[in-house]
Amino acid sequence: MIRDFLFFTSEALISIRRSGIMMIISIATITVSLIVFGIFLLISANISNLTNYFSSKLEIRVYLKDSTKQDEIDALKLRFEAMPAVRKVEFIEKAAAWAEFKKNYPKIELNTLVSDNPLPNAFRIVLSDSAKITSIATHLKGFEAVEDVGDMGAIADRITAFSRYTRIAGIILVSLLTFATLLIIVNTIRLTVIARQDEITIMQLVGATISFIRWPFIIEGLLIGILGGVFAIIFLVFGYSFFVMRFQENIPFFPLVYDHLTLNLIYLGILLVGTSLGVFGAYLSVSRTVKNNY
Amino acid sequence: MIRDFLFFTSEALISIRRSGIMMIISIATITVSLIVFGIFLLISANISNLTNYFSSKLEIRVYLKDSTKQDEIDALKLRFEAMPAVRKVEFIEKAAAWAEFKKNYPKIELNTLVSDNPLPNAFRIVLSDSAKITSIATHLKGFEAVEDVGDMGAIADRITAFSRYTRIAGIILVSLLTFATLLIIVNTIRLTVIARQDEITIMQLVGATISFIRWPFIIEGLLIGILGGVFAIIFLVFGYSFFVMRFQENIPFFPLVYDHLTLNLIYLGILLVGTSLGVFGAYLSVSRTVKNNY
Amino acid sequence: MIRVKNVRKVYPNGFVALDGVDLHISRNEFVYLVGQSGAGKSTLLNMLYKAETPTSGDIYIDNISLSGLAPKQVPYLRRSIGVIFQDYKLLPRRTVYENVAFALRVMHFSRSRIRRQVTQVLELVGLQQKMHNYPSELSGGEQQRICIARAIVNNPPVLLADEPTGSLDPDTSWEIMQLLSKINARQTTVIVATHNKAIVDDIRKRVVAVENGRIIRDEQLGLYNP
Amino acid sequence: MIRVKNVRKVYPNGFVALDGVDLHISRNEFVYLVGQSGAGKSTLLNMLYKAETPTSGDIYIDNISLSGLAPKQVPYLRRSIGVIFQDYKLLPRRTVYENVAFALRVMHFSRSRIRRQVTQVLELVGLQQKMHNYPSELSGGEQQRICIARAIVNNPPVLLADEPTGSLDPDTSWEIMQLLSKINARQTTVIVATHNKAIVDDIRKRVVAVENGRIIRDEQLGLYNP
Ligand SMILES: Nc1ncnc2c1ncn2[C@@H]1O[C@H](COP(=O)(O)OP(=O)(O)OP(=O)(O)O)[C@@H](O)[C@H]1O
Ligand SMILES: Nc1ncnc2c1ncn2[C@@H]1O[C@H](COP(=O)(O)OP(=O)(O)OP(=O)(O)O)[C@@H](O)[C@H]1O
Ligand SMILES: [Mg+2]
Ligand SMILES: [Mg+2]
Repeated sequence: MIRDFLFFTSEALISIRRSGIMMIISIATITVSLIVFGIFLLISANISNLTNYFSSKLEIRVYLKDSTKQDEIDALKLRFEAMPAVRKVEFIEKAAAWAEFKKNYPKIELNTLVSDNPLPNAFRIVLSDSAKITSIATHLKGFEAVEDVGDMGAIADRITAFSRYTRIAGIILVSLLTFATLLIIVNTIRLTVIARQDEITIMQLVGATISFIRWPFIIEGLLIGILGGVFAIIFLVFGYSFFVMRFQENIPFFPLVYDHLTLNLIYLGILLVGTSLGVFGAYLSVSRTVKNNY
Repeated sequence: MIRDFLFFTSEALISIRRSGIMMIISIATITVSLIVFGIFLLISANISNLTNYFSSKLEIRVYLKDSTKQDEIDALKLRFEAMPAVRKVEFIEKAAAWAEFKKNYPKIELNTLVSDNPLPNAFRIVLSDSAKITSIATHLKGFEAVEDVGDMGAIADRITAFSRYTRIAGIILVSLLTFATLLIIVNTIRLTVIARQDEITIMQLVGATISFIRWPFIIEGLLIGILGGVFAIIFLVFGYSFFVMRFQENIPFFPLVYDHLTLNLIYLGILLVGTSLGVFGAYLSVSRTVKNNY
Repeated sequence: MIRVKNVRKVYPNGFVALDGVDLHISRNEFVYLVGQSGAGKSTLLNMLYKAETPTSGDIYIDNISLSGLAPKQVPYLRRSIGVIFQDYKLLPRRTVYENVAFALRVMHFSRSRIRRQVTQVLELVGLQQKMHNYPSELSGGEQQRICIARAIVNNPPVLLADEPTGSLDPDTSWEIMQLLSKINARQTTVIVATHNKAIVDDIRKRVVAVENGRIIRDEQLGLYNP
Repeated sequence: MIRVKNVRKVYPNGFVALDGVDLHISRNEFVYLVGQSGAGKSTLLNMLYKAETPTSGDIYIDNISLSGLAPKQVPYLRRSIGVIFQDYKLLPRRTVYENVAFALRVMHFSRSRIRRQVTQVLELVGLQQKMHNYPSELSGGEQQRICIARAIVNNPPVLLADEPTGSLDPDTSWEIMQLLSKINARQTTVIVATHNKAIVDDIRKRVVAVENGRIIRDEQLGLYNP
C-alpha cells in the first residue's frame, strides 16, 4: 500500500515536472479561480457581518410610567433580561435622557420654552435577533408599568428584510461561485488529461490497469489542487490584511471581518475546494478517457 | 482579402467542430468565467448605486434668523440654487417643521410644556456631490440671514469615506477580476493550442506561413470568445432580472440597478472582454508555438 | 493456443477490414503474416490483444473467449502478449528506460529486477547508450527497437510483431529477426506481420497470406510470394 | 543545386549526429542515402528544409545559404521541397483529401485546381477511395502513401524521401520507387534515405553512405552494400 502510494506519487511528480508549461498553466488557472472564489467568500462574510452589525444596533425603548418605583424598575430589568432573544437591557434615567436630547438638538431653544424635563424613565433593550423586534415590542406593551414602547419598527423591518435577502442572495452566489470554480478547475484538469489521451491509451495497450493509470493522475490532481489552493491562500492572506489595514486606517468605524476563526475557516474552505476539485477533476477525466480501451 | 477571411473562417469552424469535447470544455470555461466577471460587475454597480443613494439623502439644514423677511428668503433660495454642487433647495416653514417634530417625538409631552413653536425657518439643501458637504456648509454660515447651519457632518463624512473606499476597492476588485478572467480565458485557449502543438509543427513543416496558421486560430479564439460571451450574457440577463424581480418584491425600498443603459454597458463589456481575450489568447498561444519552427 | 473463428471486422465507418477469417496457431509456433498494404494484417493482430473487437466471430486464447473477457481482465491478457506496434506507440514524456520499464512496472516487479531486465533487453537491441534519451531524440529505427525491447522485456508467452523491421537497415533487421527466432525457441508464440521479403524467404517459417480481409494462403515453411 | 558544406550537427543533449559532412547534389539528380539505423540520414535530410539547423557549416540550395535565411523565408523554402517524413506527420483531424490539399492551400491555389491535383495524386498512390477517411482510419502503409502524395502534389523542384517504403509491401514499394523515378525524370531532384536493399540494388542510382555521422561512400550507380 505505502509502496504503491509512494510509487504513484513519484509518477505524479514526474508527470507534473515533464508536462512543464501545461502544468504551470493549469496551476495558474486553478490559483486564479480559487482567489476569485475566496474574494467572494470574504465579501459575503463582510456583508453578513455588516448586516449583523446594523441589526445589533437596533433596540427597543420601553418608556415607564412616572409612577414606577425603583424596586419595580429593578425587578423589571431582571425579567426583561431573562427573556429569550434579549441581549442587553439598559436603564436610562429621565434626567440623563433629557440631557442627551438637549445635546442632540441645540437648535431648539428648549431652555427658554420648556420648564421641566418632559421625558419619562426608559429601558433600552438590545436584541440578539433583530427579526423578533416587533413581536417582542408587542409583548412588552402588555406590562403594567409600561407606558409605551418605541421599536424602530420600520427600520428594523427593513434591515431584517435586507439581511434575510442578502443572506439568500449570498447563498445563491456562493453556490454559483462554487459551481463556477468547480467547472473551471475540473475543465482545466480535463484539458490537461485530454492532451495526454494518447499516452493513456498507450499505457492501457501495454497492460496497465485502470487504477494503475488513474492513481498518478489523481495524485497529480491532488497536488496541483493543493498548490493552487496554497498560492490562492497566500495571495488572499496578504491581500486581505493589506486591505483591512488600509480600510481601518481610513474608515475605522466600518465593521470589517478580521477575526481569525472566520478567516481561517474561509482559507481552509479554499484549500479543501482546491484539493477536492483537483482530485475529482482528475478522477472524472481519467475515467472518461480510460473506459474506451478495454 | 475577403476570400482569405472566408477561407480562414471555414478552417476555424472545421477545427472547432473536429476538436469536439475540447472546444466544448473551453467554451464552457470561458462562459463560466465571464459569468463570474459579470456578477462582479453587477455587484459593484449595485454597491456604487447604493452609496450614491445614501449620499443623495445627505442634506444641509440652513436655519434662518427669525428676522428674515419673505423677499430675502426668496432671494437666498435663488442664490443657493445657483451654487455649484447644489442639486435641490427646499424651504421649510417653521410651522411645518414643528408639526413634523411633534409627529416624530410623540413621547415628549411638548404640548403641555412648550408654549410656542421653538423652531426657526430653514432651508433643506441637497447636494449633487456629498464630498463637498463640509466646505459648502462652512460657506453658508457666512450669510447675513443665516443663524446656523446643520450639516449631518459626521454621517456625511462617513458615507463619503465609505463611498470613496468602496469605489477604490471596487476598482481594485474589478481590475483583479478582469485580470483573473483574462488569465483563465487565455490559459484555457493556451491549453487547447498546446494540445494541437504537433499539428502546428506539421503545418509549418509543409510550408505554411505564420499568418496562415495563426488566422484560423485567431478566428477560432474570436468565435469561442463570442460564444462564451453570448452564453454568459444570456445567463446574466435572465439571472439578474429574476433576482431583481424577487428582490423588489420583498424589499422594494432597496435601490437596485436596473436601468438599461448601465446593464447594457455591462453586458457589452462582457462580450468585448470575451472576444478580445479569445483573440488575444489565441494570438499569444499560437505565436509562442509557431516561433520555434522557422 | 490462438484460435480465430470466422471473424469479421467492420470498422465504424462501414469498411469491411476482415471477413470470414479462421486461423489456428499452436503454442510456440512462429508465423509470418504477409499481404499487401491495407490487406488487414494489423487489424487481425490488434484483435488478438483486444485493441479491436470482432464484429462477428470470436477469438480464443488458451481457450478463453476474448469477447467474453471482462474489461477488468483485459490488462492481464495484454501483459501476456508482447506487442511491437507498427507505429511504435512510445510514451513521449518518458525516457527510453522508463518506456521499457513501464511494461514491468504495471506488473509490480521490484525495482532491482526491473533495472536488471531493462538494461539487459536494451543491450539486446543495441540501445544501452540511449537509455536516458526521450523518444523524440531517437532516430526512426531506434524508436522501433525501443518498441521491440518493451514488447519482449517481460518474456510474454505470445509476441505480436507488426512490421518490426520497417525502419531498420538490413543488418539490424536480420539481427532483430534472429532475436525473435531465439525468443520463439524459448517457448514463445510469435506472429510477425511483415513486408520484408528477404527475411521471410531466408528465415523460413509458416506463412499466412492475407488479401482484402481474407486469408488466401497458409503454408508451412512458405515463401513471401507463392 | 544542393551544397552541404562541412556540416556538423550536435543535438542539444550533446550528441554529435553529423560531423564534417560535405555533399554536392546537382539539379535533377537522384540520390540514395543509405546507412545503419542512427547513422544520421534523417538528420541530414531535416537540415535541407531547415527543420534542423547545422551547429557549424552551412547548406546552400540554389546558392542561397540556409543559415542566412530569414524566418519569413522558411515557408517558401519548404514549399519548394517536398518531404516524405519517416513518421508521416499527417494532420490527425484532417481527412486524407485535406491533408494532401493542405500543401496546395498554403500556396493559395484555386479550389478547382486543388481538387484536380489532389484527386490525381491520390490516384497515383492508389488511395482515391480513402479520400474522406481520417489518418487514424488507415493502415500504416496507407498513411505512408498519403504522406508521399502530399510531398509530390505541388511538383516541388526537390523531393526528400525519408524511408518512403518502410511500411509498404514489395510490390507497392516498387511502384512507389518507379513513381519517384518518373518524378525525377520530370526535372525534380530526388534524395531517398532508405534501407530497402532490393530497390537500391535494382534501380541503380548514385548512392551516398552515412556511418556514425560521416559520409563514408559516394558512388554513381552504386549498390546498397559496397
Ligand atoms: N479505424 C479504422 N477505420 C476504418 N477503416 C480502417 C481502420 N483501420 C484500418 N482500416 C482499414 O482497414 C484496412 C486494413 O487495415 P490494416 O491496418 O489491417 O492493414 P495492414 O494489412 O496492416 O496494412 P499495412 O501493411 O499497410 O499496415 C485498410 O484498408 C484500412 O484503411
Ligand atoms: N533530437 C535529437 N536529440 C538528440 N539526439 C538525436 C536527436 N535526433 C536524432 N538524434 C540522434 O542522432 C543520431 C542520428 O539520428 P537520425 O535520425 O539522423 O538517424 P537515421 O540515420 O535517420 O536513422 P534511422 O535509419 O533509424 O532513421 C541517432 O543516434 C539519434 O539518436
Ligand atoms: Mg499494418
Ligand atoms: Mg531516420
